[in-house]
Amino acid sequence: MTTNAKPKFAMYWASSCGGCEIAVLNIHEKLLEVDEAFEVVFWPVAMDAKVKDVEALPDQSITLTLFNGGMRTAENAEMAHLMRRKSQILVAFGSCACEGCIPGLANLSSIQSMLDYNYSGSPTTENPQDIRPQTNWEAPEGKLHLPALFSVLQTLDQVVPVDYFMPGCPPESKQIAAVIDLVVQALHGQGTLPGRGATIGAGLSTVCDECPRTRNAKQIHKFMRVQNVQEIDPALCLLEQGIPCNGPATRSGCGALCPNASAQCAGCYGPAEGVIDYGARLMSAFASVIDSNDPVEIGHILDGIPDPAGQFYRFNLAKSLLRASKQAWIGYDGRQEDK
Amino acid sequence: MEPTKTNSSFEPVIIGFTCNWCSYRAADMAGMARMKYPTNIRLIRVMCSGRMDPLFVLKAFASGADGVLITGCHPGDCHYIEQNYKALRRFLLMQRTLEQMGIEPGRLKLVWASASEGAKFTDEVIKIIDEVRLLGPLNWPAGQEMEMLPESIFDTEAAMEEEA
Amino acid sequence: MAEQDNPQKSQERIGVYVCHCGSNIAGTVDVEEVHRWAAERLEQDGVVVARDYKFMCSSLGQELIERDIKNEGLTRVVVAACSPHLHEATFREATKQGGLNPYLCELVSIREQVSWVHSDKQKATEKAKAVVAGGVRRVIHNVPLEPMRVPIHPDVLIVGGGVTGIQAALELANGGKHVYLVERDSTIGGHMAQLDKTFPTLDCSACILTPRMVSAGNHRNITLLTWSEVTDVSGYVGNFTVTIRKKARYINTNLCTGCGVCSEKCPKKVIDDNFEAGLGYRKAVYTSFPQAVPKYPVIDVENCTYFLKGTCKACERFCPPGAIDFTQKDEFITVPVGNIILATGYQTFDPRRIPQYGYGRLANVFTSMEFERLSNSAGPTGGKVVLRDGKTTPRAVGIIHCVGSRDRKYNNYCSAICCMQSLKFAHIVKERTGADVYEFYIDMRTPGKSYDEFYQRNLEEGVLFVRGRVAEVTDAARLPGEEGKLIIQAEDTLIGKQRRIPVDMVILSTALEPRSDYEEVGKLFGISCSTDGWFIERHVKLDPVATMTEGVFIAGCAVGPKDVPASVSQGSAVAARVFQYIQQGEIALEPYRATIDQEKCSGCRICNDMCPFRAILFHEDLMVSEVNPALCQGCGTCVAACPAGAIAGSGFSDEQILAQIEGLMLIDQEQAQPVEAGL
Amino acid sequence: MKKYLFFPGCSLERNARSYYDSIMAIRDDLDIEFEEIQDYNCCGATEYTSIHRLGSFALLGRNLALAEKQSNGTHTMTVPCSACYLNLSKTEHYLRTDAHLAGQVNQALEAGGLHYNPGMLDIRHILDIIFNDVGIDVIKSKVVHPLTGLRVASYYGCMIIRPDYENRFPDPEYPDLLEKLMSALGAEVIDYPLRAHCCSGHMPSISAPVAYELIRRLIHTADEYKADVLVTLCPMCQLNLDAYQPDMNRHFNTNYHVPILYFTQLMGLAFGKTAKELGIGKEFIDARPALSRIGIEVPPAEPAPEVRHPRKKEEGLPMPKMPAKNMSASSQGGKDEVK
Amino acid sequence: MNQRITIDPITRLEGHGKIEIFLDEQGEVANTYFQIPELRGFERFCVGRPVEDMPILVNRICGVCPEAHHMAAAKAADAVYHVTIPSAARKLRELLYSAFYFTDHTTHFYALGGPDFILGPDSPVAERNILGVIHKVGLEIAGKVIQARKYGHSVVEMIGGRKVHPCTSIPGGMTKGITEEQRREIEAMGHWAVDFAQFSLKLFNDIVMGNPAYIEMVLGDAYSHHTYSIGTVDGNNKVNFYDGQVSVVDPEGKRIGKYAGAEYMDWIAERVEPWTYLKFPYLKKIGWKGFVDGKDSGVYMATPLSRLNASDGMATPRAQEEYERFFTALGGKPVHQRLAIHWARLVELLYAAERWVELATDPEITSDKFHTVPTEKPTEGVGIVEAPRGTLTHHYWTDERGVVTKVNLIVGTTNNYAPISMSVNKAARSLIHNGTIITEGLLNRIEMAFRAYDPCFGCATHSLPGQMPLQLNIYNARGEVVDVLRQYC
Repeated sequence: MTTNAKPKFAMYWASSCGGCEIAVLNIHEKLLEVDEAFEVVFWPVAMDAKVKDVEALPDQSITLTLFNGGMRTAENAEMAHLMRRKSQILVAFGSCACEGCIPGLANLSSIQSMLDYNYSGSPTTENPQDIRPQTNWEAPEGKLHLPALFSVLQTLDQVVPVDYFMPGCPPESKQIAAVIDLVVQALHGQGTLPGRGATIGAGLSTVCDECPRTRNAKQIHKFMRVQNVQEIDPALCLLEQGIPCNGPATRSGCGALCPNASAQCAGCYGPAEGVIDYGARLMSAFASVIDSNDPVEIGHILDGIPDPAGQFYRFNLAKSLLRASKQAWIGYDGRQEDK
Repeated sequence: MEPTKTNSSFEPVIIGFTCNWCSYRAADMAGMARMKYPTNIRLIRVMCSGRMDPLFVLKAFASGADGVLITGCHPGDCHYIEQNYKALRRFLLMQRTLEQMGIEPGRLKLVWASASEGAKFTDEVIKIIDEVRLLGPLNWPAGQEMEMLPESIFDTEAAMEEEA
Repeated sequence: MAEQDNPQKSQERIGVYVCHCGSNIAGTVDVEEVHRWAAERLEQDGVVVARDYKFMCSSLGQELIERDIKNEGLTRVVVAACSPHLHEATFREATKQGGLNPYLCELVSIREQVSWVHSDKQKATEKAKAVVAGGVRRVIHNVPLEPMRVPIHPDVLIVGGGVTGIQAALELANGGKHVYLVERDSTIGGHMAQLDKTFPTLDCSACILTPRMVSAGNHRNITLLTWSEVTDVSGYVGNFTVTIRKKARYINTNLCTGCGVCSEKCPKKVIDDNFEAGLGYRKAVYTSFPQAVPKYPVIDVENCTYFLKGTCKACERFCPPGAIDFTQKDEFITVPVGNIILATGYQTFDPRRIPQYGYGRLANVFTSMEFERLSNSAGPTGGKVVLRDGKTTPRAVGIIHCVGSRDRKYNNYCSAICCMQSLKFAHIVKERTGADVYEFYIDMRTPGKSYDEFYQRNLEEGVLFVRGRVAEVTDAARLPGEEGKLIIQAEDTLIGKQRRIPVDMVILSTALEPRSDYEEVGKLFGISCSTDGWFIERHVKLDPVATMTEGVFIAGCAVGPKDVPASVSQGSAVAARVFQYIQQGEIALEPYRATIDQEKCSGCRICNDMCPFRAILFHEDLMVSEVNPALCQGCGTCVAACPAGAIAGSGFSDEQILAQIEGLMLIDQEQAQPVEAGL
Repeated sequence: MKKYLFFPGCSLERNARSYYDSIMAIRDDLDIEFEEIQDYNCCGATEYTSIHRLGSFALLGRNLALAEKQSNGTHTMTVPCSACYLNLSKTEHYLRTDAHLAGQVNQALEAGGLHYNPGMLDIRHILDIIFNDVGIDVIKSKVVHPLTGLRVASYYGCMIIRPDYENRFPDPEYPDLLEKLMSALGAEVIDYPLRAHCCSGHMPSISAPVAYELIRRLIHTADEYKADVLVTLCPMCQLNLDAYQPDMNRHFNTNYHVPILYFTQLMGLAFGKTAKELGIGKEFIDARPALSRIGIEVPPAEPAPEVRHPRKKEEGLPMPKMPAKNMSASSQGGKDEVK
Repeated sequence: MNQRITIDPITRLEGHGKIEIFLDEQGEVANTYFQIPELRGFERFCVGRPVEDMPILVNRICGVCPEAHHMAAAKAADAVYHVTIPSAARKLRELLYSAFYFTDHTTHFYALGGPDFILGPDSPVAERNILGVIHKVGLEIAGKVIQARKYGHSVVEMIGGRKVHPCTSIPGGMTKGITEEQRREIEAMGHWAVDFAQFSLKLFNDIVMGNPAYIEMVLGDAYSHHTYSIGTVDGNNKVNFYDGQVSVVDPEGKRIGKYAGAEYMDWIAERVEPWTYLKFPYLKKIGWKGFVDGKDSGVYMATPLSRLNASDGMATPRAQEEYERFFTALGGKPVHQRLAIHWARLVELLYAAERWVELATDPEITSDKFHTVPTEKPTEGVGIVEAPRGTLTHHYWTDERGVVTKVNLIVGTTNNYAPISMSVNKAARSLIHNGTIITEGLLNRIEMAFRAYDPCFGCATHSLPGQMPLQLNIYNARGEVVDVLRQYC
């Protein structure tokens, strides 16, 4: 492998789906520029990679590391510590690393119930002796090891300090390209990077800012399940059509992709600049515009959102103030008193 | 997670939010009338129950509170005409969400108290303290550090070994 | 968020002052312990000075703060004492004197909310610590604020032309301020104009009122808008815009001389439920009473034959100046005013709601207002006190107090005037008929200058007082002598007997009640009402004519039952209160405001309907919302509603409140540790 | 067809049989059906409660328990007898508000293998049912023989309206439900001032003179008001005013003749039922003369008593108008006006 | 004393698949274990979510084939509501899906599978990657490859709303349709795609079939397993990706049956092993006999190859020709040589492209009847599609509000977990013998065996298709490392 003076680049995935990698590959030609500007020292998906070499590198020697994926296992966390040590700029890349993403919804229930269901509950599982994977297991031929799972999925910055956050599931390719430009320019002293802890590759405002749909002063008479909407008006604000769209609270930057496709904004870009708890914002906003003062009627309207926690924390649970349900923290469902 | 307050004499901590015009004055009224209630509640003054942001409730729980009491002017008596209805709407949604998070509905209450209802305020405070005492400690663990989390869902020495 | 996670040393220099308030606080809270703890535990948070003092609100206490700010270079101040509603201003002033922005001072209550409501000293002290910690954490995030100053339009709107409204109007007008006096009825004067005599002096109500009415009518600084109603109010203190509906009078007031020929000629006779309290008649075109101001009559469309059948027009035919104008339409005018005074008065309790008292069933049961007209020399009987048959003079009269007052079924409150009014009736009856008079009362309430003397006088005049609630008024004779009489059955609690007292006439001293439309009025002017329906004062004792809404004032019976003297003095009081604003030329408002960060606003329009004061406007062109700081009342509802976190609320920011929550919980965290270690 | 549990009580089986018959006679017109409580026991009448509180509650508790057990489809129990009504509803109220008492009572009931869950039953007087559930309009529509010209004084007694808790009865001091009902039947309602006064209860058997005075007041006033008939809704009132009227007359040597009927009997007449099936004719004070005025088929009766003090109408001061609420009241003739 | 060989595809810390090889005293392979060290638990935490959210939630199982999960979820949700979606919606979904297939297969062949053939298995490791391919075949082709991916993704975005994790499928159909302009654009790209697919097949022919060494390798026994094959087929038993019945053929190629989505539970069961987080699906009717070949073992494969084995042909003309050529060249159905999967994949590539054009030219495709409001009470439903890496099954149960109460997923790649483990085992046994010095050959074998399946343990291993760097640690009897051999590491 060549070693030259070019700044070093790394990209790593912890517990993730690989979508972030695809998004990076989708910058297409731009990839060659990356190859141009950086020496790619570590990127499992695109090139041969070895942790030993990363470990061998002096600390702080990697200029830019894009780190995606959540912290599900002890190994994820160890890897996070390693990359932190070796990198000057560590970017929490993508929703999983920034805020836990969909897998973060696992924090609604206990890890125990997850294992119970997966290895005995599920209908196609044939497991008469109720075998469970073991972190340490004596095979006839020798000892086998599996990494342990955390009881609560965590975000990258809950495990190591992070320099920048790049939200999105996955981050939009054009945003990735823009960020790479930014860094490259900064490296050539043609620009300056934002302050530490900043969110990059996204807007300050929310999706509505980029959404072309017309809207009026909000008043919600009922929330609709999207499949029950007779005909989705292609030009009118989805929320005003009763479709619970997370756009109002979700950071801009994607170009309002989903609302443009008449689909609710799922919320993958996380909260707007400076917002502490994404769900709180959305909860408050939705409730505030309900057009009733009668508790019973309000209740009926709220029935239109059968899964508030899922709606308001779809991508953000692990990064929210509560981070996980009580069951998840305790590791058991409905058996707190056992402990 | 071993709750830190499981000792038999569990004393809950309640964070109470009061609006500047009615319920905070009700609390003052209770004081002036020398009514008595337990020390478990600690009050925060906001201008209006309409200022109540779910964020504050989540923060209170996440910071270790066992219960949260939201108070405001009676419907129709809001100093800001109708903002306490917004508090009502948010409260109803919040309760549903919190329940999914494993936080019992009894830990979050919304109560109307006019500036003159010191007695009612006192009663409600006593009520929620008793109810939460029965529910036991919530003692949210979110604040605590990584290592305090049960890292392995299996036998712990295995986890230790693995670290070694 | 970050600095909350790992609180590194705060940059601020904070002073903490714990007040003993004599023994009020120190009696239950170990103040020394609190300030010692604060100094030590909150050092990280920037506490450099922590003191306790006997009375922080004393000048010496305040100087303490000023000195420390100067000598210790404090940047923030936390005072732990009584309720902010009492001394927030005091300590902000002290902070200001010290050279800091007053809003960098935070007053937390450890009296009303700690020492006074708790008894366990040790626990109370712990809580006081928590409260102080909350204040300290919060004050770090306080920012310097400047009170908002808005100019005051000198003109004033007064709603209600009763004695209170008139008084206020004259005070202001004489002081050179312009007043719009709006009255729903065709004439000003209100209830007082209906009265015969006024207690205790017994001088003629009309005689003392009408001169005032006239001068109000002619005053160049008073625009009289009778037969008119306020339909819309927009704007805010200093700059209200009021829309008033002038109902069609069908009289051309420029031509009308008030000669009254129209009424004479009008063939249609109607019962006058309003001025004559249903005891007399008026015409379809009428002026309520001779001294009405303005003098112009009105045509009552419900009853006017022309409006009903399309023919008649007698009035038109006979009107000398030809002032009748059937084509008139309602007219809407808008006026700019700086302040608004509500003197909308009261209405009387309808005793039909208490059927056992027989009003409406038994001819000779009268209401107090009926009796006022009956006894009024300008009334239907020319002041003769007679039964409903119009001629018989009663030989025995029973007066029942508290009809609809002090009764949990109807109104819990005391209507304040009934006792004196009843005494007045008793006196009049005796004077004019020499009949026996029985007063059925619960308690005699005669506070007020020479009121009780009047009571004594009645006693001497031989009025008979029965202390007890009346069970029923019936015409069912049982005993000899009851035939053809009204029998008042009551328990005489002084002799502990049931008594049946036959009388010829019963007068029900009916309660004063809020106007039935109090809710709409409250909404229209943005003020709130008590559960009874009376408008709520800013402070019952110390600010009785102001409301929570800047620029909107209340006076007279709209605030609660009052007699004439009280109403008049409130009229003057409210005028003085308004003067103060007008003279200042501008008014300083609490700087608690919401502001929208245009950068962050996505134009989702969630907040647009949040504001009852219409302070949030939406710019279609820029697709962003904006708050009009002058309209904003600082409730913070929109702040909490904004999904983008684009709206900030000064004075009660998220940062402040979140930090305060952490502060409040601080003490438990340190307690929690050992427990945990113990496990 | 609305269904109710029905608690007749002892009176309706014996002396107030005509009350029972008339109710049964009109139930179809009112489109209601009754399910009689099986094996019910004494309600304790008016005294027992004051003699043995707990005992009486247990006694009544049994009735409630039976009713609850029998309640299929409905939890509303209607009671025609004022005494039974008061005792039952009072007991239900106490059991509901006093857990300790409920405990004691149920303990007692266990002996009989019974149990009552406070709050299960809704106890309502038959008048309440007819007036509020059936409604004036339906009643009007059923009238085939309007009682035009019949001057009716309505009498409530005390137990149905007092004590006044949980606003169970409107205007307990001076009710007007019966008046409204009677004017709906076309009768000429008079404003009977003693409508809520005492009928002397059990005084006839304790101190006759006292009883006679109380009875005299009621009868005298009814007579003064030229009432052809006085209707009531309470077996005891009916008994006292009817059975003791002759004795009272003897006692004061007067000759009042005011027939006392149950309001349901007049309803029956208006609905076109025969006097017989309504049990009319059983009363001591003959109702024939009165009823003849409205052409109820009867043998020739003695001439109606001549008018006492006729009165020339004079122009006086106008009377205040009565609001709609008291419609009937306003249409009620005063003592002095005789048609 | 046993010898133990640890093959860490990417060292332990990187948390990916891991292989353990144990040798006995004779230095023969005692056993091999291929471990998947992670679990994210979608099946658990999707419970409580409204069913219309599933299509966007399950996307996140795998960012490589989110379209597959999106489709399966949408179909399951339709089934939950017992709603038949408008045919326009059905076509839109299939069009999106075909374009996705095209991209996915392209990526694999050129970036991951291709290098072995184009550069030859013995070429230097460092070169054997996409860049190597570019150098060998020239930038012009690289450009085409990038173009192919672009086109595929832009169709996905036009119909699915997003390039990655589409969002437009909802119970009862789609949230939107496409305009005529978009249709024309899509059609144009479709024609290009067909050409590119044919070009790719030609390339494969020239390079592979022209080279006896390769043929030997492909046909050799080292890479073959006689297992069952499954794949979805349409009414005429032609391969279909979006809809149809799952056809099951035994190792002799005899079709033992076909099952509709709802019947999958009669056919498939999953086995739990204590040494891995991933479960092993197998044919329930046959039963689990361990990691073994043959008619009596429930182990089956679900790959492009198995789909060809399980079907009677392709539904489009050109693909059908290739289909026939494929089996003639490889000696008739069924084919068990795993390396043939690469070729099969190209046949599917062509089919995907042709289907793309068919649908893009369907007059109904621009219809605005793309959604039917469900009227039935939601209960339970199964959705099955063919993911590039195997049959994908989603099964949801809901309450009457349509809130999910239970979820069962059988994810594409997991179908092949057992066969892959077996391939690993076989490769090891064939190359490790007493005293044999372990050469890079072993790494190649294992790696190529792997890559053939194009394993995407999306949810668990995050391995991109075939991307499987290896490291071998060889321990002597005393457990000391005597040699370390690496590839990609």
